[in-house]
Amino acid sequence: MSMNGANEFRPNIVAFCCNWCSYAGADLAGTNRLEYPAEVKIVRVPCSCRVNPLFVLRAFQRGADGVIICGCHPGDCHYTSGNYFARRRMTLLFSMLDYLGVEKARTRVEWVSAAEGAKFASVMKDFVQTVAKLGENRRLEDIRCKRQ
Amino acid sequence: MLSLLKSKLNEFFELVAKETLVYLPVDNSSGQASYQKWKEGVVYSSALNTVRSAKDFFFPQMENLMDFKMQGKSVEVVDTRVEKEDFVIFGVRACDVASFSILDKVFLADPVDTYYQNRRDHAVIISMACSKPESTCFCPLYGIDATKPEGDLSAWETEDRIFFKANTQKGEVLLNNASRLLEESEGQIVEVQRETTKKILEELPFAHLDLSKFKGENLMELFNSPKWAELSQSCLGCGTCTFVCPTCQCFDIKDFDTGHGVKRFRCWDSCMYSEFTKMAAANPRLTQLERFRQRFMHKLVYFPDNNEGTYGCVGCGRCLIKCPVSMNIVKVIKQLGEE
Amino acid sequence: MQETMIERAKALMESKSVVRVVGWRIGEFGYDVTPSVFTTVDDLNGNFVYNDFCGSNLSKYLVRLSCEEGKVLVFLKPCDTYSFTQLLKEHRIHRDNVYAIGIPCNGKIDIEKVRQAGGEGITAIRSEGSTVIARTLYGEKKFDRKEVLSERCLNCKSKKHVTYDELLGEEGEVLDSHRFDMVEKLEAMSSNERFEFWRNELSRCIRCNACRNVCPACTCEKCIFDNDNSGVSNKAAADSFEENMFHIIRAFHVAGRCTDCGECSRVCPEHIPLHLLNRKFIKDINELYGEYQAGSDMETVSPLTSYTIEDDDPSIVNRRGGGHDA
Amino acid sequence: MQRIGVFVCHCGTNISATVDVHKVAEILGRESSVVYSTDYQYMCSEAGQNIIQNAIRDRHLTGAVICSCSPRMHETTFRKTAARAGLNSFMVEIANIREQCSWIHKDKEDATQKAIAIGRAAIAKVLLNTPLVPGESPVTKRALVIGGGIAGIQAALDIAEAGFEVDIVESKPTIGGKMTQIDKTFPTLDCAACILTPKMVDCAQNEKIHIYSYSEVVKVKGFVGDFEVTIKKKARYVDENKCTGCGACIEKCPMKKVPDEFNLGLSNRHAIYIPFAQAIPKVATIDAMQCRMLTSGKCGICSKVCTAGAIDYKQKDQFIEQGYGAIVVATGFNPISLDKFDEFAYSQSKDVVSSLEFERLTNAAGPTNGVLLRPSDGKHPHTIVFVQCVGSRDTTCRGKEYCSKICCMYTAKHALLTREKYPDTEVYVFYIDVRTPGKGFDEFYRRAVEQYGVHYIKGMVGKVVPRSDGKLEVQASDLIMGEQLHIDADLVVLAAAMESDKSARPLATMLTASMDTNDFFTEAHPKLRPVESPTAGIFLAGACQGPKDIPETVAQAGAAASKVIGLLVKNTLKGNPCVAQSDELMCNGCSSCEKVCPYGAITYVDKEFKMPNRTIAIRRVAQVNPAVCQGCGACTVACPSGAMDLKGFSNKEILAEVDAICR
Repeated sequence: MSMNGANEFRPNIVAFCCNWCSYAGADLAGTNRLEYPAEVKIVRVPCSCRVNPLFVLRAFQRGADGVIICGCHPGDCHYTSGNYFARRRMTLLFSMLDYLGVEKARTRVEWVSAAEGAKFASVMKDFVQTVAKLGENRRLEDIRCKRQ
Repeated sequence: MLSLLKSKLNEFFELVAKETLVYLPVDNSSGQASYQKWKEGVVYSSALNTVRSAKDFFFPQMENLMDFKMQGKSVEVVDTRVEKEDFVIFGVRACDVASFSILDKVFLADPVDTYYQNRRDHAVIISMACSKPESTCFCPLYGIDATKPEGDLSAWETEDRIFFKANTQKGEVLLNNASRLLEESEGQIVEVQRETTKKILEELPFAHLDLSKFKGENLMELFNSPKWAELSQSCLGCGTCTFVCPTCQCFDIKDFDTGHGVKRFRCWDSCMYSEFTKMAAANPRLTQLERFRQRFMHKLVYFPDNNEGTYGCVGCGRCLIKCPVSMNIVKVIKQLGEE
Repeated sequence: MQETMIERAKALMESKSVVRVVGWRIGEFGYDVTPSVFTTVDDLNGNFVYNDFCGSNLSKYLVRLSCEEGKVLVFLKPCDTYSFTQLLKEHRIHRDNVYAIGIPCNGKIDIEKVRQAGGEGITAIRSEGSTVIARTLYGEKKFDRKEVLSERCLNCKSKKHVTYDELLGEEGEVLDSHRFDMVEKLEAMSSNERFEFWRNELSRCIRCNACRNVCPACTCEKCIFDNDNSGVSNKAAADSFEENMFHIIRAFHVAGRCTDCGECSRVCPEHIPLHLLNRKFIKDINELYGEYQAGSDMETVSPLTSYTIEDDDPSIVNRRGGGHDA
Repeated sequence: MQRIGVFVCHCGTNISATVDVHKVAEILGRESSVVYSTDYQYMCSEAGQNIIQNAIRDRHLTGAVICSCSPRMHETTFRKTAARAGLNSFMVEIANIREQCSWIHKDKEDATQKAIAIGRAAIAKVLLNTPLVPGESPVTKRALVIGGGIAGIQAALDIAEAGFEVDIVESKPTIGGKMTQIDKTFPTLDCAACILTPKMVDCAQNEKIHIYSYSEVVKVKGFVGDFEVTIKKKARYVDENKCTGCGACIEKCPMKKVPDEFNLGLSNRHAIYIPFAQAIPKVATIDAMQCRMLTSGKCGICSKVCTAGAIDYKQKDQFIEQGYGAIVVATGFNPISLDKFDEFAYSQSKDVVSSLEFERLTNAAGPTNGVLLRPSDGKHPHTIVFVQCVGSRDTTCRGKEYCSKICCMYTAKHALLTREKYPDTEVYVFYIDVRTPGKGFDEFYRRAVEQYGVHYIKGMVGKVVPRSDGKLEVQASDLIMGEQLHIDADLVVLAAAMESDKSARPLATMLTASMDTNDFFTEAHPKLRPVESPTAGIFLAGACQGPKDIPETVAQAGAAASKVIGLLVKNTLKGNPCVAQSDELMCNGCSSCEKVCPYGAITYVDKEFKMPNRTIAIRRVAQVNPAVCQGCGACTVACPSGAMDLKGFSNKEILAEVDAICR
């Protein structure tokens, strides 16, 4: 979609990726030259359990239109159990955002292993498309941070 | 006296709103009143008072002071002030009107707070006399006459009419502009109503508390009273009393980095908060006792001592109603005043 | 009950079993009681009160008081015992320094409801059976007690005391409450409606922090919202985002720890139904990770500090029922 | 005031082809706090590293941002570079503008803008970084090898050779693994047993090696240098120390009809058994499910005949806890189950066998003493059809998508040996491709075709129909000739795909070692660190990491061993300084962090604090053991007050990164 016309909405996506699986998966997507939209920008964290709900909210505040958290597959956490905690935390957070009327499709958790470069690329493509359809984040925005 | 049929109140707002913005107390979904902008369909609340006081109009909870635009390594300061348009506040009770002059003493004293002044200059205040005070009201204690509120225009509400009396030129102009809706009528009914209300006001439980103890000469004695410890122990350290108070005027100035510039803003602060008076070196008030004492010493001793005896309280009773633990200025006056 | 409580407190104080009593102090009008510490028998005799307005949950005061020299006596209503237990579980209260007496509760009256039902100028108030009688500046007024009971008491979850040293009155039972009905109603709305609902509610927030400061789960030495070093400190909501963020994080930080005591909603000066945020987390936890009542015992691990391998993925949120927008 | 340097790498054209590197350097150079910004062709080269070092010294940099390849690639390189110039290594941040930017985007403007955003995030982070110094922890000088096949044996021997203690944990009653079942090895055709059994004996005799046979790893705690492992020694009801392996008990055991696993069920064994003659340890094991004494309490013959008094029906599972500095995983492989491939009639006919079963049928120590006979009637087969890629390169979800690598060669071996021994037998091999890269491999395959007349047919077998006359009707297609074939075979051999052993998945969870979707262990880097798991201290050997043949397995085992030795010779290890840290002034002592810590790194102490009202209070606060903490950060989110933070990935650092990339 990066090739498309200037008038098409291009969402801003923040992807929190755990260092051991998903960040490596993203690297593999790069090594294999698997294209995905440039709207996705990655923040490296040691583990998905390092992602504080505050970070997710902050991303929305500062202008993200979608936030995705990627971690090792359940059972494969480098730290044994981190993604299990992340799974509960994010489930509850996302449910709460939904409860507040924020579109659920703006948040997502995906398990991507270090070997799944192709999955990383396809997940990102799909997420960007989904968020693009929703349009700009209006419900969890901070107007002060909008680009004038 | 000039009066308006209540059935024409909506027309009145419509007329005034043609020229300027009009704000009035409106019942919100929580069943309480708050000031809202008039628009078609908005109904004037019958509540005695709003949860938040009218001070918000002049001293809002949060306001932008200036912007810093960052371009690489250069910084440009942008003055974000705009000349405020005229606006009308309808239905301000005597206590809140009295609070404006207390705020003026702070914000209009040298150096003048131009942000505050800008809004103050452009406001037309239509006050509303009380006829059914609450048991928590104690404005008579401070010599405020709730039956004869000040403001640019004073208003009295009777069964079917609203009576007006202009106190300033701004008030006159407004009445002139609305003249086609107004009619001259006998003001006797207003006086009767005032007398009835005055009797109720006289008998309010806290109308005649003893304030004689609260003066500068007793400062040290009051400050060192052991009663603060007892009184403050239930205090949660929340800011409810300060935020619903029409006279609390403390604020903090902060910077917010938006990612493409910095917004310098000020927002209400509360002396009840643990970070209040935090300075680079340390915080001089570390315990809730000290913070609690500060609030009441300020309102009852420091402020009057610096302002010709004017207390920093107007007796609106909001803190009596809203304090989560029902600890309030009346209990403080009673406890400390009796010594 | 008030007399029995005063007698027990006096006896314990006189026998030097406790050196202070935390209870409720009589106010000016009957409804404006203040949580307070009593250190003398005289003070107890004259000022200790237990009535329909003693809604304050005293357990949070124990975080501070149980650190002080000498044992403290506390009176706990059934729902307060859950908060007490949760605080014990989190090592926030020195159990050895507390003597807890469970007291019965048949629901507390919401004075704001009385006011909204026309109770203007109240100077005294009491209940007689199912009627609440108020003396006002404008004459006597009567109210149906059920109509002016606070929301949390109408949906009382338990009359059982989970932790105590001594119990006054009869022990009650855990109740089947309808406390999640409103959450369900919201869930059934479309996301647009929910957004409107919460914007309308949360936009009234004045960030007085009463909800946080009264909350027995919010006992942080320093809250992240007060801590300039946290990167998220914030004194006033400068934008709708900050209103949302404060309340989301407040609820999230007590998720799995909130006992649903309802203090947050009781103290909100703007009558924001904050308990509906906490209850959403409780309901989700119950549905996704099994029934869990914070503070019901000392052993069960909190759902947010545990997991099972079979837990659902966060995408469950997308699949679950509830309103969508077309 | 911070002074940041930005270094943008072209990576040849890897980055510069899609990212305008000059523009990135120029724009990032304008960021506040950035005092130096440049770009260079190869930052990781010596000249590139010199640019960084000079800038650090000359411009008095307090932090450096390298816009280059993934930090997984060169973070360590650049950290060392900075350290050499006197800048703390942790004041370096990598902006990954290659793997996560230039390589995945085609539009130059987009890629450049994104590279700038990534660079800004790195600058924002480095501004908040603090110098960190790694702590040190001691190394337990003992290695654990999980799996006693040829990979585990080789690794153990090499580690022991270097003078370190090694324990082998093998789930079967004997070590040796799959290689013990194989007859000859390709392409040299040496006898598998002849080359393996001496190594097994070496293991048994080596003083440094301790074999836990019939045992499993059940719990792993700790981290590199200091693993604590619990090993379950399953009850074999025979005292290993007393048993002489004489076999008297086996002879007398009345339960004779137990399918023999070693021969893949092609023959029977007794309830008490030694898997094969050269087993190590040569100790009998009682099959508890089959033993009459253990199932019904009526028998006890073996106990009576055992002169050594080794039989112990009351033996219990034993749990042994042992500390290790390093762990080698060598759990090996298994052929996949053929249940899903019913078209080959595997379950319907005894004469359809897997390749491993075929090995047993041709092995001198096998059920037929090495004479190739049909399992159904014991007759000599005259026509044999080999089917390649059964479950390999399979996209139907019944098998595996990958190539099992060794099947082409062992099938060629089977075909060749059959033709050599039984020239009257017709041998057909159906294949998709014949893959023979390897020393002497293709020559071997050609010999099978050209010298031995094996019929290689490109095409797949569609169906095998067992006929009433005992023949197997093979329906296949010849893709080159473009015709349908019908072959009446006596024996059909299926080259079943190899898959990771079932024990590998739970083991990976225990070890926190990552796996790919096929349950093969992932290596730390596919090219540069092929024998290491991404989890420090865990090394990989053999087929647990992917299909491979014996020489590759042995090579990898040796490499893993040398990595283990390299680790064990150190007395201490430098730890990861990015560990959690608790701010005691803010800690509530609530225990939330402790409950989510997977390592037990958090403890609580009662500490005296001066309170605001000038009194002293004792508060319970969390403390992190930095040697135990691995830096996952679970505690930081569990902590409501934010007292717990993670060095190197602090709340403020991550928030700053988020802010910067959202700009």
